[in-house]
Amino acid sequence: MFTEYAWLIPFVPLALSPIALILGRKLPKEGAELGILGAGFSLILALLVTIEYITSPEHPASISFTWINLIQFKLDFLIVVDPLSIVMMDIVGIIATLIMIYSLGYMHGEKGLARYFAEMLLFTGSMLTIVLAGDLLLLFIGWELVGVSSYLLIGFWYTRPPAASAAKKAFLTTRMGDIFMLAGIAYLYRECGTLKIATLNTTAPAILDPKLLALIGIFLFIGAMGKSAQFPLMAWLWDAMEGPTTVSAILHSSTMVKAGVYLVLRVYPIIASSPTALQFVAYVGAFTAFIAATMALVEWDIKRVLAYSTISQIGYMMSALGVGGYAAGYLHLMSHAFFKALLFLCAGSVVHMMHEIVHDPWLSRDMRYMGGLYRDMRITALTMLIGALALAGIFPLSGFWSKDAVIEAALEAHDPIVYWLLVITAFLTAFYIMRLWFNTFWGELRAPKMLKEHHSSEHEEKHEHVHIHESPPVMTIPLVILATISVILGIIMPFFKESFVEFLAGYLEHYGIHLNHEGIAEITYEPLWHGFIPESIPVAAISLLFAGLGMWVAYESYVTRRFMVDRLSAGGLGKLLSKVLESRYGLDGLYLLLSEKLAWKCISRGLSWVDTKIVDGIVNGIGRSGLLVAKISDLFDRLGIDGLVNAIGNSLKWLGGRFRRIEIGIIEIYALLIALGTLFVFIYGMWLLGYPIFSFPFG
Amino acid sequence: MELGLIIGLSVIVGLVALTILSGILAIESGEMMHAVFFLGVLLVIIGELYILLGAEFVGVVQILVYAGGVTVLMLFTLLFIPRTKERLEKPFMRIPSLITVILLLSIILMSIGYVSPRAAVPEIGYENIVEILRNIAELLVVDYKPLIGIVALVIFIVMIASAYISSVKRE
Amino acid sequence: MEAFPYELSVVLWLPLLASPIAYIIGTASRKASRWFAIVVSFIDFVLALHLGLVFWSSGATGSIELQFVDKFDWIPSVGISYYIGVDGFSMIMVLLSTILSLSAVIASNHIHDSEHLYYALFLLLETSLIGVFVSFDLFLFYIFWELVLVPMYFLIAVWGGPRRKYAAIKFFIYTHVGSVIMLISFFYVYWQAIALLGIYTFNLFQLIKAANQLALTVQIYLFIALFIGFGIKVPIVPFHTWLPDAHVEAPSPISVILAGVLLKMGGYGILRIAIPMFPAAAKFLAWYIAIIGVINIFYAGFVAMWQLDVKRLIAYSSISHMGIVVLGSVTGNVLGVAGAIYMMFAHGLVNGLLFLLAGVYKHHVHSRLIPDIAGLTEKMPLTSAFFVIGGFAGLGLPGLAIFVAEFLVILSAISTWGLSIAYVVFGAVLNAAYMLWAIQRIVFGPQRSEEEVKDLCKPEIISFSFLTILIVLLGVYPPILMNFIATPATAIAQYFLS
Amino acid sequence: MLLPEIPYLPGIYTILGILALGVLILTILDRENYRWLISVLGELILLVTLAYVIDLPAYNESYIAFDEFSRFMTFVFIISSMLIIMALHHELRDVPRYGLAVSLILAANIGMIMAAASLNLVYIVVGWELAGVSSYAVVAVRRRDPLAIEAAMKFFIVGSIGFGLSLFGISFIFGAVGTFSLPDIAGKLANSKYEYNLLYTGLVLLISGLGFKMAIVPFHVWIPDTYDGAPNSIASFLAAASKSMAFAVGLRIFYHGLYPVSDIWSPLFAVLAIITMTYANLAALAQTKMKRLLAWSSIAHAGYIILLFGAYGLSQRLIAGGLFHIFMHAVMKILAFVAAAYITVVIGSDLLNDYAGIGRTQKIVSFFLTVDLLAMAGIPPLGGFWSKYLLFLGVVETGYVWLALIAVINSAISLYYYARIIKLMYFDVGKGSEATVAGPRIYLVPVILSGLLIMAVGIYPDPLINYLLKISP
Amino acid sequence: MLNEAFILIITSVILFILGIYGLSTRRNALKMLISIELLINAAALNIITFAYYFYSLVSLDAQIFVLFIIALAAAEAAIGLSIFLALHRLYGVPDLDVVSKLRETGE
Repeated sequence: MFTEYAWLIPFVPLALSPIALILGRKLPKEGAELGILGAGFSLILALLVTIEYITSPEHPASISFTWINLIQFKLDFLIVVDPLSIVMMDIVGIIATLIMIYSLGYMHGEKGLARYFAEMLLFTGSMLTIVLAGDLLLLFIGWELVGVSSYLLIGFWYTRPPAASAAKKAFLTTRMGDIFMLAGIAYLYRECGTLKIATLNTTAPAILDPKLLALIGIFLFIGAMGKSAQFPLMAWLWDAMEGPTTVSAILHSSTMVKAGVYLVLRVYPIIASSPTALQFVAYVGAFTAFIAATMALVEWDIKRVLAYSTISQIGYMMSALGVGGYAAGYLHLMSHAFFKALLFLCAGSVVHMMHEIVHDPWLSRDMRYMGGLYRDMRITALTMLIGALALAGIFPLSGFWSKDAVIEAALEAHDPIVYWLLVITAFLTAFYIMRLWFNTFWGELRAPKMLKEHHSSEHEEKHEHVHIHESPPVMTIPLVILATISVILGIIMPFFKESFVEFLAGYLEHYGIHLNHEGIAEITYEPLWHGFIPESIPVAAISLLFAGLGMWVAYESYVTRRFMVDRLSAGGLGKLLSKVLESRYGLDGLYLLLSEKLAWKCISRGLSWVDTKIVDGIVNGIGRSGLLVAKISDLFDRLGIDGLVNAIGNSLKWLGGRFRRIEIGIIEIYALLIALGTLFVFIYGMWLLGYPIFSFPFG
Repeated sequence: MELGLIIGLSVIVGLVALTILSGILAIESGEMMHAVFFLGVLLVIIGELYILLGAEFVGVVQILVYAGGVTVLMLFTLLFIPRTKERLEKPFMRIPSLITVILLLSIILMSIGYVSPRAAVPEIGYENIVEILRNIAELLVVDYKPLIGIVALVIFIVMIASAYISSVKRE
Repeated sequence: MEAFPYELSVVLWLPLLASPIAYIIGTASRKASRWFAIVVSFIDFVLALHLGLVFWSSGATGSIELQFVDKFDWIPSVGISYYIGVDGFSMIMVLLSTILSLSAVIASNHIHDSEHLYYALFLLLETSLIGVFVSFDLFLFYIFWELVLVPMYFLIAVWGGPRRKYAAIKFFIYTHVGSVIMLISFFYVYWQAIALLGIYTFNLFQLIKAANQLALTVQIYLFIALFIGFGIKVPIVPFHTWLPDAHVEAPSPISVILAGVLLKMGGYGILRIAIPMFPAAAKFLAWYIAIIGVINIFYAGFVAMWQLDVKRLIAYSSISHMGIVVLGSVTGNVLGVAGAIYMMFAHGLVNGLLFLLAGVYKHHVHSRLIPDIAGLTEKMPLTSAFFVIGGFAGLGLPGLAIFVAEFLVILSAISTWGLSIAYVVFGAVLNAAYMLWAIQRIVFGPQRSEEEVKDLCKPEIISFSFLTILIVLLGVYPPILMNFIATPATAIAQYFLS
Repeated sequence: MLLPEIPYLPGIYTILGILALGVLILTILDRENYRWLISVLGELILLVTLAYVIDLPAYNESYIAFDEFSRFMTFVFIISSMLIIMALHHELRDVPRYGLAVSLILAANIGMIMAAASLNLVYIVVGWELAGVSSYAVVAVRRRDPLAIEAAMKFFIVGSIGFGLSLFGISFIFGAVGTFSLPDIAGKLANSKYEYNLLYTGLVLLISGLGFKMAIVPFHVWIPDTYDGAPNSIASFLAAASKSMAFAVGLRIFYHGLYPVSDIWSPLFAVLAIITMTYANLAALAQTKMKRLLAWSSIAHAGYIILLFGAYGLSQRLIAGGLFHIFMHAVMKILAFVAAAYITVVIGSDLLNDYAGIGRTQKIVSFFLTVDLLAMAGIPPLGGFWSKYLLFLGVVETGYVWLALIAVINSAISLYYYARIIKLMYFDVGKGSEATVAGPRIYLVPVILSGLLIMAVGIYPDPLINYLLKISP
Repeated sequence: MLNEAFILIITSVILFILGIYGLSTRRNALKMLISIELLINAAALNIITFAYYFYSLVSLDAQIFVLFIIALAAAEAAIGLSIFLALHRLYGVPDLDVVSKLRETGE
């Protein structure tokens, strides 16, 4: 009986958001109450709906509402409650609620909290809209709203130029994907005449020809790429770290960037029915996973490291879906959501701490200033360690199982490229995350020394006695909760995976896609290249091996300084490589080139030059050469009609001059003129009538 | 052809020649008096022509009103104003006017082409002169009576007006 | 609920009758004329709203018959009649005109020299605008169409900015030339109707009947003439250059009317007259016109990106949105036509809001150049908030009015022409780009502390919130408008099927 | 000699008789201190005549034809004269013999009515020339004003040339057909018993002669100077009444007499119309004095009106539109000239640039002048628009679409010089801004009356149009 | 072949042309008056000629017409002379080309 009210799950936060914006300032906690209320309500209702659904899956699970009604055409909103949506909405609900609470402490004392919570609510509601949307229109709406709320939240500290430009970049980049998705949607509508996802999933593969399917699938997937920061639409995510850490935690790690994955899960039958699209998904995912991981190797900004890892983990999910690992992708989404949120929140508390030392938003995120925080921030450190191990995929944490499943799927699909890319990425992941952890919590606090290096003297005694302390409980409790969740998830996952797979299988059966017990969809997937894959060795062993390797290298190089990776980048090839990595393969430069230089400096400026000089210029030019609009260009000081008249006067000067010179007021001239006129009439008439008989008078 | 026709033709030709001559003189003569005099001559000759062409009454009126009235009016006007003959010698823009006028003449002549009398020329004898006069009188008192009245009245007004306009007291 | 007799005529003529009164009492006291104008336009708005409610409640939304028809012969000897009425399309246009006139007249509290004349002209303008949308006798239509120019010309030329004279005369000449072209084709059809139907009539429907019988080539020529005539108002590139100047120079309330209603006259004409009269030609030329629309979208979008003057930027964004209208009106299916109509209404509200905001900047900061008005968010939070909302509405954010139209038009354009026009979606990115960039430069960024700037005053807050609420409402719950639009849109789309 | 006969004469004579009586009375009692009496009496006489005209039975004697057409034209003449006399009363206050002017105008009316109410060339020409002679005199009636006298001289000489030309033409036409009665001429021409060459010559000369009164380019030369020099109200008399008379005469001659040979004259008129309107509009654009501008605009309007002859064909609307436009043109010109007189009194100058700002100081007169200018430019819905519209519609109906197109373009051009005046009056600051003292009230009477007429006709022209359609053959 | 009618018509044409010529070359207002008289007389002569030679006086309207023309010409001459006098009194010269205050001003 809750399912009928499933539409309230997104609606309540959305409705609360403007209220929070308007009334928030009045409330004691500046709108935090509303935020927690909204998120909590959604969470509770979502849980209730989930329970109801699991207990009685036959329950009618879709609510529809006619949004646009033109007699022959109707566009409906559709809210569906199905395995996909319930899992996702629970995840979103939990994390949203936790982060709302966390924000109480983290954002304490910030200006414009009401705005913050309103935007958070907006985000929560629109994310839940995406999750529950049963038709592409509603999904697209939620999609855009998520984009804009991410824009607003990234730009929360709007007075910081980098934040502002980051926000714009994020919105534009994601929009670049969205429009492809829009085109795909429109094309689906053109072909199938509806936007109901369930219908499309069944009909589209049946009636469309494969080329078109591939096109549409790729279009939809590009939309997903935009939201989930896949190559090449990825550059916005690391800039997005300008926003508050809470925002990074919820939007840019755990939920919003998953929207892309969620979309692929939703329209999987369409994408899966075209091998080309599947290949596209798989390779883009794997490649993204790899290069994002490489970028993380040399990054010193703690949040950005996490951002790269987010990108690369999403790459994992995408490639899993590409090679058919439907359940694996979803599992990884789930586990990653929690431990990445955890990691971000930990980073948040670290940054919160560091800010009191270095008093600089930039430096407070720089790992080169950290170190040795373990002593005084145990909770943070330990929870973050759990998160790190989970990310690295260490037994028995959640990350281990899900990542295994992903690589398993790649193995099943016999695609060596994906396989090896993912495996190597596993190694890199382990390395950079441990690098992060060691640099943060191990050794001595490097901040004073570093500050001394590039600050003047009076700064230094200001930093004499820095008192490092743990964050307030309101911030640590969510950490603990999340940590426990990822641990428990890790422990129960092997047992609960089976049922989960069946759960999804039941859902996919409607669309004629069969999931085997491993959760791998039986689809036609041809790898581009058949190479060597160690079939015999179990995936778990390989991934564990590589992960352990990565952790060992990190340990050797950052704890016992026996083997310094950094020294590699001292010179020669390593230096070049690190340069490349630090410049993120020049992606930012590319974006700058495309947006700033090409679109703005060239096209826009060129066209506006054309507009003022040529389009307008032609008109005025014609004018100057005697049309009615003549002389417009120099009418700045005179009212038009004057200028116009003069213009006509000038443009017909020779004529008008003659006209008026005739009228010199002397009667003789008038008489002569009259004679001439009569003459003219005679001759014209004769010419006209073919007249006269030019007979000589005395003929 | 027979004699009468030749005589009539020669008479006509003579009169016409005189007409044109006096017309040219009236236009061209530098002395104003002469011009008016030649105008009078021209009007009289035209009156003669009218009489020849069977319009005796008109001819008489022409000679009386025109050659009598108008010419005299002009002469009196001339007496009012001091002589100014110096600038009369050099006409205003002779050459262009000449060209235009000759063009106009030729074009009119062209467009007229050659005409010859259509009907038989009526014999003008005593009795049909009387006839014509009676008809004219009848027309005037029957059909054109309002016209006469109106014309008389309006001309009367106009005369008063012209008197008023021309008679500015010297001050 | 019942409409009392001649209510539509009252709505139409009330402002005209009020305008001399406003002038006269304005000579006595300036404030009085302002309040009088506000009251009159409010009454007009209420009446129009009442009509709309009657229209809705009486279920007239379902029929293509004209409602509230006032019809009697005016000059039967040449077939001119006073024939006004509304269907859903006209109804919402009348509502739009009254709404925007009300907000504009409320927000013109910065006009101080010879107010009485200003308000008299303003009311005259309101009547002529409404008249364009309700008259179904082409001659009446033309009279109102021309009548719009006169007060608009003076409003720009007298109360405008530094280059007002240039702008005014440019506006006048462009639109005048356009309407002359339009008139010529009207008359051609009129004479054809004399020949074909044997009656002297300017009745739109009769003329449509006559025009449909014309040969295809003739239809095409006439359609092009009409399209140019209306397109100059729309405006279509390259006949658009009057618009930025006019907008920039006009006082803000007048730019609101310009952008909100005047531009709609073009689209209205295309949908109401050009297409029904020459459906064959419309079908024949649909693709090229669609291309023109796309060019509008992109060209204006790119040019807008370069502008430094907020008003210019908004003006170009209007051109770009009008491109969407043009595109949607020829897609030949209901979605597109409905989207175009919806866009007209939504764009009217949104750009009205934006222009009012530009006016606020002009009057509080004494500049409209983006660098000068940047970094005032702390000082003018409300202004900035409204600007952000307006900007998002402008870039077609779901939940705000314009999105619905954009979505429908893109949907129908792609479902009509497929991939060959799919690139139109990039227009959305373009809009987002210049809007966001403007927002970033104006609202975001380091704050200025030195000079004192005051935020919105009461009347402004009222009218802005009014518009904002409407924008959100229309974005969230389209049926409000769609009920009106559906039937006429279907009827118009039918012409492409025949 | 005329008085005792009045009762026994049929209608047209009676009208003329009444007028003549009035003329005599006015001429006789002409003293400085009778000004008001004279004006009122003049108005009364015209009023009586008007009343008489309205219920005069149509009447056709051998030389007189008083039909609906002449009724309408008489109506136009008398209305214009009545309006003008109101203005004249004040404008000629410096003329000692004021009654003379009034009686001259009445006399001119006699001539015009006669010309409009006959089907015989003799009557027509004589009436025309009577009107001409009286208008020469009335222009010169302000005898101490050098400009007026110069204007009169030019008017006189050029007008006489015109008279001579048309007489010469008529003589040729007579030579061609041998009769002066228009129906007979039509009959002769219809069964082609005529001398083609003579007819053609006569026709051309006649057109040139009529061109003077109709103000067709290139026979318009006297118009700007005369209007400029003459007192405003008299200029408006020339523009309104005597020009209407010329068109009436033209309609009579060409539509009742010479229509069988329309293939000769209508192309001539067509080209003359084009030349006239284009030339006049272009020349008017560059004018600096109000009266000259009005003169040029009246030439331009003559250009529109002679589309009547230029686009000859079987179209009721053509003739109706022509008559309508003749009427509206008369009214509009009177308004414009009288308003100009008022403003000239107020600001003491006739230069357009001195009109700047008059709109704010002299509200009434500038409002009506604005209405009038818009009407002349043909802005709907004003009287001037409907007449133009009907006229052009008729032109199109007779198949001369290109002609109508040129006319439309011309009136589009004309809009600009009219709008220029409006803009000067309302949106510039200049001499007019200081002219706060009210001018002579009596000028406002004709201004307001004709302004209301224009607006009324504009709002509801249907009865008039129907009437004109009824009376046009 | 040459005949009276033709001669007379040509005569009147020549008179007419003379009138035009005089008008367009002569400064003196009186000369202009004279030329106008020439014009009118040419027309009258023409009418009489036609009436006599072409229509053999069947209708006498022609002669009546000429009578009226004469009367009108006289009136016209009178008014013209009076205007001339007024002009001469105001300007002191009989010549019209110096009297050109009324003209298109400006360029």
